[in-house]
Amino acid sequence: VTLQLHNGGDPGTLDPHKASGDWENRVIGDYIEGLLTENPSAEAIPGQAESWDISEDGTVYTFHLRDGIQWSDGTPVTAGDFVFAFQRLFNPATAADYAYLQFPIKNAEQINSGEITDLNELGVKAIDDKTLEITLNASTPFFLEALTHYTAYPVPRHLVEELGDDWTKVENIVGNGPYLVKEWLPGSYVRSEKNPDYYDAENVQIDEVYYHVLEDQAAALNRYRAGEFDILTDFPADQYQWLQDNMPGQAHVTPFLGIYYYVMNQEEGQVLSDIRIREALSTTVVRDVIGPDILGTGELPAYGWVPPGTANYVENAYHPEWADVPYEERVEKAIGLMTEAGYGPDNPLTLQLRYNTNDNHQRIAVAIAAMWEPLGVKVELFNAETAVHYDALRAGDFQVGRAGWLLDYNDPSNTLDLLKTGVSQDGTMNWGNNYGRYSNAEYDALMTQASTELDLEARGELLAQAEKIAMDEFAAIPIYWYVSKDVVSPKISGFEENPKNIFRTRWLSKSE
Amino acid sequence: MMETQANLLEIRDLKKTFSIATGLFSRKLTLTALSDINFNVRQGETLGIVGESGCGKSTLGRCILQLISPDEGQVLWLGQDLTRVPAEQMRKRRADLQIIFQDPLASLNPRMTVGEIIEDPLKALKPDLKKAERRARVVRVMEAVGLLPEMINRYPHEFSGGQAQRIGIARALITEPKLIVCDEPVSALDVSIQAQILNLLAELKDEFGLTLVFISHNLSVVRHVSDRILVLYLGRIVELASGDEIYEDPRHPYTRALLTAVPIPDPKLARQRNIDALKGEIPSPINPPSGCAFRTRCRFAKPQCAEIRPPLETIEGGRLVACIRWREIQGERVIEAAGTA
Amino acid sequence: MTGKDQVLTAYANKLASLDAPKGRSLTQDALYRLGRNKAAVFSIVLLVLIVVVAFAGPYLVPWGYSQVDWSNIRKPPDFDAGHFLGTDQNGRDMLARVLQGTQMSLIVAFVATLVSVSIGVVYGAVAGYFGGRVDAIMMRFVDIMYALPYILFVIILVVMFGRNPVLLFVGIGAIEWLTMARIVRGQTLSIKEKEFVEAARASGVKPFFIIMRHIVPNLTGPVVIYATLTIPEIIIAESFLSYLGLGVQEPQTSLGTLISAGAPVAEVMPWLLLAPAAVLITLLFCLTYIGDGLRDALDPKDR
Amino acid sequence: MSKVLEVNDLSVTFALRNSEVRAVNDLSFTLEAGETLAVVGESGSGKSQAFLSIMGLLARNGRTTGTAMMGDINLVGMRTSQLDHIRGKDIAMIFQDPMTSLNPSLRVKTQLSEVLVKHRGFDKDKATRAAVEMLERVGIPEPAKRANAYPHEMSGGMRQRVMIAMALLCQPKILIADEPTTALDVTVQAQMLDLFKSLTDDFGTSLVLITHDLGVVAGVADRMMVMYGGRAVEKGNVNELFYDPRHPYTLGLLHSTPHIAHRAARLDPIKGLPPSLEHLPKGCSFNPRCDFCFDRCLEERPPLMPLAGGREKACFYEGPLQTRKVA
Amino acid sequence: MLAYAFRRVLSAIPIALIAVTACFFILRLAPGGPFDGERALPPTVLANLRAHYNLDQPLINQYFIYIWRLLHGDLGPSMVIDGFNVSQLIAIGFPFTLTMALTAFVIATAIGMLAGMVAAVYQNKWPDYVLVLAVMIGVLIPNFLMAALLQLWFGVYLRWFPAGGWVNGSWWHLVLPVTVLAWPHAGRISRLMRGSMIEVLGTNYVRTARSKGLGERLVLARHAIKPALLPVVSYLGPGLSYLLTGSLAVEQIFGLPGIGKYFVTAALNRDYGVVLGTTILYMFIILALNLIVDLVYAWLDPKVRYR
Ligand SMILES: Nc1ncnc2c1ncn2[C@@H]1O[C@H](COP(=O)(O)OP(=O)(O)OP(=O)(O)O)[C@@H](O)[C@H]1O
Ligand SMILES: Nc1ncnc2c1ncn2[C@@H]1O[C@H](COP(=O)(O)OP(=O)(O)OP(=O)(O)O)[C@@H](O)[C@H]1O
Ligand SMILES: [Mg+2]
Ligand SMILES: [Mg+2]
Repeated sequence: VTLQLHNGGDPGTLDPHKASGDWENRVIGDYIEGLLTENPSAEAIPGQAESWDISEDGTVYTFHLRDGIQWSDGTPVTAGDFVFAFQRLFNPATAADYAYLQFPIKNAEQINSGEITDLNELGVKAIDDKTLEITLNASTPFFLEALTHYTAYPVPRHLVEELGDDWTKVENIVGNGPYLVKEWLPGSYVRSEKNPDYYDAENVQIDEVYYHVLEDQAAALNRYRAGEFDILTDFPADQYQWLQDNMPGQAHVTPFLGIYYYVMNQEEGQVLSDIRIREALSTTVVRDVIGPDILGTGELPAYGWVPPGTANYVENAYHPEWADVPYEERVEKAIGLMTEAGYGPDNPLTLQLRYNTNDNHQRIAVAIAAMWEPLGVKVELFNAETAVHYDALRAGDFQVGRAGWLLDYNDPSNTLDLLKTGVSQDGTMNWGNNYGRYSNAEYDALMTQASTELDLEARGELLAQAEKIAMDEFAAIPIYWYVSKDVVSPKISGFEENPKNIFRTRWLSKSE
Repeated sequence: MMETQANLLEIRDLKKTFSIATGLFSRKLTLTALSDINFNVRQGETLGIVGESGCGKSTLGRCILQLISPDEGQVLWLGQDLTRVPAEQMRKRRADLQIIFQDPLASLNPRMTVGEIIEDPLKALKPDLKKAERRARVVRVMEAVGLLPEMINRYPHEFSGGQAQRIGIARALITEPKLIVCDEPVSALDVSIQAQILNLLAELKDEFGLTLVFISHNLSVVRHVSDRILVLYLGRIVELASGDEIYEDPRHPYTRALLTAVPIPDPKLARQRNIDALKGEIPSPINPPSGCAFRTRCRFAKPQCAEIRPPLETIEGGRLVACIRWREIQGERVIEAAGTA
Repeated sequence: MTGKDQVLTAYANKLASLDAPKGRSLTQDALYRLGRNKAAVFSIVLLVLIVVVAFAGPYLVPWGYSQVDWSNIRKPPDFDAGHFLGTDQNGRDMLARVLQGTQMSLIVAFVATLVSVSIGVVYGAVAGYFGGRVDAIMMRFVDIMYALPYILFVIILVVMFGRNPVLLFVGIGAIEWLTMARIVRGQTLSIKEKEFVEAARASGVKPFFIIMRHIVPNLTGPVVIYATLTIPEIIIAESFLSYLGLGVQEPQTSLGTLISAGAPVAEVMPWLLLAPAAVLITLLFCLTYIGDGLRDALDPKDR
Repeated sequence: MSKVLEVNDLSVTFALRNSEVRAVNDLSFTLEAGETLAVVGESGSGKSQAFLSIMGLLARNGRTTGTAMMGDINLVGMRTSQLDHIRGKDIAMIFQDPMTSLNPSLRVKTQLSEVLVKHRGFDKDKATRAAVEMLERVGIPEPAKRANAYPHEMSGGMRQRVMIAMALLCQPKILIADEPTTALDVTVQAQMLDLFKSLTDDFGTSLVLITHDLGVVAGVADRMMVMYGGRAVEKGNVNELFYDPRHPYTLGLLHSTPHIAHRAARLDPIKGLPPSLEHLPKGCSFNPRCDFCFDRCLEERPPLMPLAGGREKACFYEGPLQTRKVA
Repeated sequence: MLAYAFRRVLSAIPIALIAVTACFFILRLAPGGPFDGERALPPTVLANLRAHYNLDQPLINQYFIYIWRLLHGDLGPSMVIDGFNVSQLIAIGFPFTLTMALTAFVIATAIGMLAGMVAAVYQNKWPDYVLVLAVMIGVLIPNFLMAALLQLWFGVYLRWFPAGGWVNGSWWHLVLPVTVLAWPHAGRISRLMRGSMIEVLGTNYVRTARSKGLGERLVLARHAIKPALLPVVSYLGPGLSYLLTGSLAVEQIFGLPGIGKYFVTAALNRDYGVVLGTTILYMFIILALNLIVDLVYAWLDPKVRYR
């Protein structure tokens, strides 16, 4: 049975340490399995590790590997492979994009930045072939979850040592997951076949998977309709209604851990460093209209900073009072604020709104510009291609800019970190992903405190306090929570909607 | 008749070869179109050039005008070597030096009206003239060559061969040049217009001292207009003498052959006459025969003609001839022999 | 023989009164002949109509092109609400947007075509006419320009000069002249060997005027035709440049942009594609037939 | 002798911007097998266009009326596909302007041999050999090499001979030669005329010789037609026309011919300008330039009137023309 | 001619170097780099990446490193598609794009010439108008739209052809993409052909050919085509290169493994290695094409001579 999976763009690499996105994840996650792996609803379950023990203080994890696990060339998978893999991940020479996801591991950050050059100081040790011990800097509640990420995958040490980076070439590649990569035609597809030596092979239904490359969503939907694809991992929002009408039940729109927002440049001297203006702008964005009407897929309006459903967080998410105030009143108040700030009909505020070119971004920008019009704000829309756009955001060369964030792991700190004050480096501030340069000492203190808090609930409270501080100061304009959009053919069973939008092929089956 | 005037034009050791390719990448053949050409043209005279088709007359005309650059040799205009004159200066010179092309239609820009074509040299060379003045001149010169002014806005393809030829003549005349190289200027004209044009040229010559290099196959016309006549054969000068001398007393066998072949506009005489058309192998400029190029068809050829190339000798009366047997050939009046007068 | 004299003078007078010396240029002639080509005349009328509607229409339609109708988002044509061509995903009136887009595309197409044709013709004719080394250097430059991804130029233009409508024309003109230059250069190589060019040289015409008066007019066929082929490319290029951030900025739009936005929803919201596509195709067909007519009209052998 | 071509009331009009030009007007003549008809006349009088129209080769703005019967088929208005069985095979034409009439991008041999391939079914090699042979017969040196040349590599005279060779290849029944020897020197010209003569004598080809060279006419033509302003003004056999012209224009022509034997100071052209075809004078179109013009000529156009001996002329003047002795 | 061709071939290398140099620096002038994605990388990671690709060195050193490698036949790595280096990407994508483009090129050129010829013969009569209509559709409809429409119509509704994808050796999968590519090309060719053909049909030498009774078809095929091809041939060089790069939309919509998209997307992603690699490749193709075109030109018009 062959699964035709629409994967999006070209995977950049098959090397788990160099991968940087969903497109790679789908392929790599099928051919390599980490200590833990995902179940159909993307929760962490035992993978190569059969079981594990966690020390009292939550800093030492001891994993016990399964019996009989092996690389597809027959070499057994050992704890040594994992140690080697982690060392390789942090080794600066590897230049792994996402190494930082595993920075909770002891000395990881130092090794990665070159502070420590001895890789053996990393907090990952093989006790014996079957036992692996990982030491963390501090207790990290989401660490097990983080281990399902491809950065934590093992690599075949024997092969990497022999071939270096070439080990992922299709002719060399070996894996320990349910599938093996057989063919890669850049621009067209990657093809994998079932791995007969996989420990759970008997329950794997699909014999062959094509991960098709097709960035054009409309074209992908066409091919789906032509019966060429079984699963689409994205579809044009405009077609949602049509899909519901014509192919009921096949389109799956699920909340997804991510936030779509506008950053406002709050650097000294910028207009938007004035909180009144920020408030006026943020409160007059009618979020309810964006998802259902402008986009058409019904994304939920966002008022806070942590996506609903994020693990390790408080029950009731942040919800500001003004969100329930009728729009007209909000506008009235906003106008008042603008007047206070010195802007009015005779002195209109002109703002440049930057977004990277994309139909949806454009529509939202247009809509929001129209929403701000009553405030006497003149919006000049400025689109640019992705590289230029982010270059400008990073350089602080903007007033209002579009941004978005998908959570790397299911924990509130992943988004809240975005608003931490930048760190000074060699005299220049490095603001990282905090494009708006929001800075609040109290917020930073709360974040630091939370990072050492062992009690998950208390930690959640701390983080929620931080969120409230930032949102009350209008650190940014959250707009909506992302959703994942899949289309799944009725022939496919085993697909489960989940907030990470990860569905491994091994759980799927297809009726011809 | 021939006043000793200054030399307007001197040609020195001119040589021109073409390479012709038989395929895109194949070896080239060299064709010698002209070699060892030396002659002068005096102010106010008309030099006729005759010769077999393909012997290099048009090429010579083009070389004089610097439309193609000769391989060797000089073209001296009032002592100045035109082959070395910078392009812009040469361009200005062209007010004095004009040419009438052999192929009338091909030399007319299909997208210009006749008026524009004729006016073109004026625009280029007499930029001071006002537009109306230019137009007036165009009309005048059109009338002079027998073109109706009402045709001024027509395009070349709407003309007959003879009309096209007159457009070419008008274009050459309009800048009032000092020298015109006429390459078959009247071949496509009916005799009446031809007479009109020839008269016009004669008038210009008399009044303004216009100098002509007159290339033609029509020996009657050449005779009529020329002071001196140059006979070319296969890219070389074989004879150069005054018109009367050539016609009355040709010294080169080729010249003789030419003259005997002149058609006579009289049906009875024409039919009585027995033209001894040239026989024998026609030589090619790609592989010219050794020695005298004409020997293959020459009635007078002797074995040694194949060995030495006869030099261009100056003989009595200052005329030039390139034949080792010129002495034996004198005295026969070819045209009389043809039964004229 | 009094009668004869009379006739003679009359005839002479008649000739004189013909007023022939008045110039009749290729252009005048061409216009006259263009007027007799039915397809071309029809196209001209239609084109004028489109132009007039595009520029005057916005004053007559109920909605502005950037005005959002919050209660009518992505709605098919609805006469009651005044959205005769429906609305887009932002609730903006398509009719107003199509009109505005047509306006924009017309301007862009006109100016950029002019730029690219002028550069291309002059460049190509100069390279072809002078030949030899000049040709080699000029044409290799064109080759290099072809090979370099022009997106880069565009990006740098945006960065260096910011957002400037003039840049759009420069940007488009700068890419679209290359092929024109090649075609013109090729034709020139062949035309310059013709005898009438030799004749022009013999007449003492300056090289520049030989190119402009003798060579360029004989290029009109391919040039006019290629120019009409360039226009659709320019209109599409414009939408791509807008994508890169140069060119037309939202909420303003252009036909190319409207079409690229409409293409993916052709099935679910056909009104977003149909209107701009219909206008564009009509426009371009008009230009094609006008181009054909012009080509024929500029060919003196054709009547 | 039998008629091979009979032309009746042939007219050719060209559409101009907002007028019409009548280049040929009610032209009628016949052509017998094996005879040579010389057509002379003023430049621009419609000689070329008359025959182009018979061949169906007018420019796009031209229109033909009248008939041209070749046997019992009318060439005028015939479908191109049918004409193509006749053109090139039975009736061939040598064009006036050899440079523009030869295809600049094809080798001479290709242009020559294709006629044979088409009409005689020769294979390519054989046709090429025949073409080279024909080039030799028209006096092109090294014909085998020259056959490979492109037209622009040849001199004016050579191109003209290529045109001649092309027309002769199929030994047509009718050969229309439009100024075939203008670019040829006299020796080659004589050779060409011999060639024509052998064709008419040996194969019964009828030759139409359009030329301005009265010497050539005198040498080869049997009959002669003089044209002026789009019409035939005089027809007859060569001797009669040369020694006893009846139309003032014919006379004028004979007078303006330069003569090789003596060099006159000035030639004696017909006075005045040739007429405009768009504005032909009323009455006889030659009247403004005619010395013998009288009132009737101004009002009425003289038709072609038969004279004794099968001659025809279009002139009302019956008195003696002050003739000049030719030669 | 041989010498001329030889000189042109030799000059290709320095010209390609100039192009690469220009491209190299222009590329670096553009803001943003290969690692500027949606999210900022931590400084350490970024530093590692930059070191990995030598981007931390002074620009001029990077340039010399690149040229040095280039001279050794190494086009360097791709910074975005890590799984392949540039040479491999080209080796996989180029043959495909070339096959597709050449197929489209040959078909479209033939059809275009034929259509242009027919239109010229029936100038301003109904076959002319119909052909103009048919052929101009391809030019007027932007290729992304054409691709989408054909995909929808023939792939989804009628299911005559696959809606996309590539199976090695299956020409069935190429029908739609090739159509999308070929149509506009055929359109342009036919327009140019029609124009020049009309001009040629009015010349005296065509009249001569007709006088020989060759039959209209032979007149066209032998006498008119060659001179009429001149402007068409000038367009063929650029035309083929449009097909090669213009395959972007086609490759993206049909999901084909070609290289066309790299010409555009690599520049957008600032994938320096790929941009430079494709530029070199493209440069050589263009130089070769234009040399061929120039030689063909000399064959079509023997008067044209190059120095
Ligand atoms: N395409 C055309 N459009 C308009 N007028 C034309 C066209 N072709 C020829 N003419 C006119 O028709 C007349 C007859 O031309 P034709 O070529 O038959 O003259 P001809 O007798 O052959 O003259 P020549 O001896 O100079 O060749 C001329 O006055 C010419 O101007
Ligand atoms: N561009 C060229 N390429 C090759 N050969 C040429 C070229 N031009 C002329 N020739 C050759 O040079 C020789 C002389 O040619 P030219 O045109 O000067 O002859 P001509 O004397 O004018 O002859 P005609 O009286 O026939 O016009 C001929 O053999 C011709 O084939
Ligand atoms: Mg000549
Ligand atoms: Mg004629």
